Amino acid sequence: MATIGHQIVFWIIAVVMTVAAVAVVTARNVVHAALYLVGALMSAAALYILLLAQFVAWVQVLVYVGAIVVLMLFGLMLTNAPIGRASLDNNQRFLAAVTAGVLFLVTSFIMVRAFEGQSIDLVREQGTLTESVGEVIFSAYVLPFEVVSVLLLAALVGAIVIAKRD
Amino acid sequence: MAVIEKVKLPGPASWLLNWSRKYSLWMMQFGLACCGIEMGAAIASKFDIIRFGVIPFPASPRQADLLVVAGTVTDKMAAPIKRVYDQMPEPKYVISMGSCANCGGPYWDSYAVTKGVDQIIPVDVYVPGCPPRPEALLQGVIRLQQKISGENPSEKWLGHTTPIPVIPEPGLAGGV
Amino acid sequence: MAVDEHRAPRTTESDDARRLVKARRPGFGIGLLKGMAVTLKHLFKHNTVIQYPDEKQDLSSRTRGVIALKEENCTVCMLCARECPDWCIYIDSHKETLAPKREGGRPRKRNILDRFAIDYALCMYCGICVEVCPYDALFWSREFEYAEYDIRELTHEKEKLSDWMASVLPPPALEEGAEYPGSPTRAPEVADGAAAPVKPVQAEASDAAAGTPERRGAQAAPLGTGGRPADAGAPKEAKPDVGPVPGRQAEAAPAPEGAEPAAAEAPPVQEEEQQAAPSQEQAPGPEPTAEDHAGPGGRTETASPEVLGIQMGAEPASPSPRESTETPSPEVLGIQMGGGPAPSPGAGEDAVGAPEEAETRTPQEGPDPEEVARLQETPGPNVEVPNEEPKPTALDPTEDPKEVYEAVLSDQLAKGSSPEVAEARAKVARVKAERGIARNPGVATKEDS
Amino acid sequence: MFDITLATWQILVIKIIVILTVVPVGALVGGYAEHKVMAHLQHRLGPMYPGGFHGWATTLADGIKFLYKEDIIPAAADRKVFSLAPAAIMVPIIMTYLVIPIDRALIVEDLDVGIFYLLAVGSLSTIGLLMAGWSSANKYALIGALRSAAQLIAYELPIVLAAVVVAMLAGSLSLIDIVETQNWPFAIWPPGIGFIAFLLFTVGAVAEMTRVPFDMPVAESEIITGPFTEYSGMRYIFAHMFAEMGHMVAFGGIGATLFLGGYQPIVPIPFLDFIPGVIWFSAKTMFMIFLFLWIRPTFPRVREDQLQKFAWKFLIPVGLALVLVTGAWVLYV
Repeated sequence: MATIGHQIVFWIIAVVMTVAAVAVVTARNVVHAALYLVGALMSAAALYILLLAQFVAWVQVLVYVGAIVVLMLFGLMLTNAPIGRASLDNNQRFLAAVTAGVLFLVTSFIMVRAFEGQSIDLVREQGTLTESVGEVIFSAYVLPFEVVSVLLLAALVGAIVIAKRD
Repeated sequence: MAVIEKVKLPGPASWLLNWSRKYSLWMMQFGLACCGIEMGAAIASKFDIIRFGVIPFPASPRQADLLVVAGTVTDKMAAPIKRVYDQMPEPKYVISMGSCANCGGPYWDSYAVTKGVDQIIPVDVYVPGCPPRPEALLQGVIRLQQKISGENPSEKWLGHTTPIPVIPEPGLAGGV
Repeated sequence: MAVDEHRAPRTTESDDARRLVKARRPGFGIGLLKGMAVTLKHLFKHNTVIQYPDEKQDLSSRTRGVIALKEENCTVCMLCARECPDWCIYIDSHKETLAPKREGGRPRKRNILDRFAIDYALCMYCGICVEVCPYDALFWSREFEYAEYDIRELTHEKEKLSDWMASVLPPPALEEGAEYPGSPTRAPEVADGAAAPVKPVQAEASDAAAGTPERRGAQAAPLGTGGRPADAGAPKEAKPDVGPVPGRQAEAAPAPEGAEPAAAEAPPVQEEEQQAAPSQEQAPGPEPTAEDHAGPGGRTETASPEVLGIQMGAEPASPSPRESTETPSPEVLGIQMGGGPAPSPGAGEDAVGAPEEAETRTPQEGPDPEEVARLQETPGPNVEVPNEEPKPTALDPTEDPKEVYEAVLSDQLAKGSSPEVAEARAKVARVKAERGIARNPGVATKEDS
Repeated sequence: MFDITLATWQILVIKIIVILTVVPVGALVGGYAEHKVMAHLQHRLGPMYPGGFHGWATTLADGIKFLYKEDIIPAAADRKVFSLAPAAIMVPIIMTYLVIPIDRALIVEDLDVGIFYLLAVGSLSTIGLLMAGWSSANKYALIGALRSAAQLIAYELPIVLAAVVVAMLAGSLSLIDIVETQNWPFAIWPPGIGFIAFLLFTVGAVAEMTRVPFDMPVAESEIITGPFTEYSGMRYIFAHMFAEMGHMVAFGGIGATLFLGGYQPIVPIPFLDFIPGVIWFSAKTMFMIFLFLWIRPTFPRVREDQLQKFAWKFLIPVGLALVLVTGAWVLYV
């Protein structure tokens, strides 16, 4: 149940996001690719906001853009990673494109079939979303949440152990 | 900027440009010898060169407007000075502070000293002294500000080719 | 900071030291707060800024701001130009022949100053020219505000240099109690006008210079041609490549390397002359403790050609006594000769050879009382001898002597002095009161000094 | 008070204009305050001649001058990234102004995730710094960019933890709600927790702004101006001066909102209610800014490893402990 304005904004964001996503994989420069990734992730956050999912949107910004991409850039710049365009060329682009296309089609199919016919009421009362997200996470999904936490903790400890060795 | 070079600016606009340049002289400090100490004194509390809008802040020549060459310019240091000057963005000014930077000073017959920084970069104000008092540097800054306020921005943007404007002698500030 | 605590090398410390450190360490973050308190305290203190163009710092009277030229004192002796380490003084002159001073005398020749310029872009403000000037033509001024847009403007010609004279301070007053040679109680004479230094015989300097015509001419000729830079007429045009200019000047000079050692020895010679002077019947100069160039102009005047002669090597250095008696100021040169330890024909060379000896002689040695007496009877033309008698400082009795006597006596007895001592002190106090001298030692020194 | 009805897009335009005016003006005033406060802390006077009265126009002159200075892009630089980096630094800082409540009704947008929004947006300018440093083709710029990225990541966490404490005590993420629940400064109940959170926030904010004593990313004695070494003219003033000053004003406002009671009177006395909230808010913001300016001339720059140790080994554990204590307090007291 979207107004015309919503539609226009959606399509603008969608086009930007698609272009950015394509640029991520076609960019010859890794740093450029990471920066295009920022664009794609920000567009995703914009889409969340369009769906009134503010909390999720800002989590997207905080975690993906503010932390993950920064860490990627940080790693690229701090290590001796090959950044130039020559080092990125290989002969498997066709294969990669086919794989990505197939994956995209499969995912889209599944998503469309799963949520076909459902509609979200975009004009419902505000101020409840963050609360409801919190309640759901810490009541119904508390076990997966804690499992994920433990997993991250294990990864963290493992990283420290590896780093400490030398 | 291309526009400023080509278009003749109306009076208020060029006044504004001159005014802003005059009171926002970010100062690149090139202290090379004892004059550098006096330059430091001019920056410090007692003389406080920031009162004139001369801000000794930028560490990078890219953000500097004013290069103060204070001290003996050796031939080895001449190249870095030239380089720093070339790295500064265009409306830029140079103050040569002290006899060494002006003319070589006590080292006028040294094989290793450049006889005046004006042999490598254009100098706007020469401050005499060996070393000059901090106030002498401040007076040099005042003279530079007087010079800036009489400038034609569109000519200035073409570089240092403009003739030095004739500005009436301000006399001894304060008199004796 | 907490970070530093982790880094402290604990293992090397003994237990005692560790305990001490622990005891001394304040609570966490206290140091940071103390630092903040310090800066905050300074926020409310008055600032120390001298707002330069609006308010001026009171500079020391000896500030080396700019060198001023007193043009009429310059005799184109070229000493300043030759002594200048930077070769930044340019002097031009020409000779004029003047009529003889009296009937039948020889016509005199004088050097007339055409150009005197100091290149302040090059000057290193060492002040050697001021010190070396025998005729007091150069002075330090405190003025420092002459930054220029064009480096050529920094070469101040003699007009501008003369303008700076307006800002030259009068010389400092003599120390209280300091005496002029030959006139113990004379008050320090403040020259008329700010520019003129204390120099009673200054006006006669040029006369005396004119008094030795041939020798001056002989000396001045090589100086005038050789010491001047070859292109001195047009140094303004030569300014942009200013580096080579002094070099050319050095080449143009006849023998700069040879001249320099001689120049280095010149000051002792002068000093020797100066020390010799006060003990002779020379005119009383302003003060024996002043800088060496502040000596009486007439005396230094006669000394300098000789100095120049030694420096230049242009002629045999020592003037013979016969020659000196020929000069129109015989007694002046005679003094000079007699002043040296050995009145040999080569007095000047002797002085050069024994500079240490000349220096060890203290300039404070008082004037010969006989000479002083003689001088006061027949003062020289340049000398003003004050006639008034020396006076005690205070003459009005301020207290009643008897009361003072009683008061001091009782006071001393009350303090526990023996009766003899108390009486003696009381008598002293009475005498002091009679003569109007302040009694209290602390007060007395203050008033007397 | 005024009965004006506006269309949505009109309100939006007005909001954008207001924000785009407030940010540079705040940056200029902040810059002037920095000159003056630092000068007086050092027995100086600071700018006196620009503009006449106590040099009020000195930052204005800076702004105008930098607008038309020659804009240099090094030949080896990555031109696109180099040009975009100032925007990537500046935009997040402008965005933080959106949710700071100046008064009960004076807020651009009262998001129900306000505090979370602030944290998310605040993490964005790191990318701009990395872009600036990497694209300059200058080793000092790159080192500075890496330093600032490491520092911003490290010191975001204490701020997050301090903000979490405040959100837990207030029971809401909305900044208006947080202000309304504070009758006293330092999120009063329990007072100790609020004060420690305030200290955590202040330290973190100073480090986030890369100001002294945590200014290693722009340490001029080591790496010139860090990521901004190659920037000149307008790009420089947006990337560095406006950004730093705008950041400072924004953090002042955030600190005043989270810890000092925002637009509320300093103590809950009805007598003080006649003073408008704007004035309270401004006074508290100015206090915070003065605190930042006061810290700058007081402390020397710490070393890079000290900086990291201080964040990871001290501030973050303290913050975590504080969150635990606060949780216990909220649950059981």
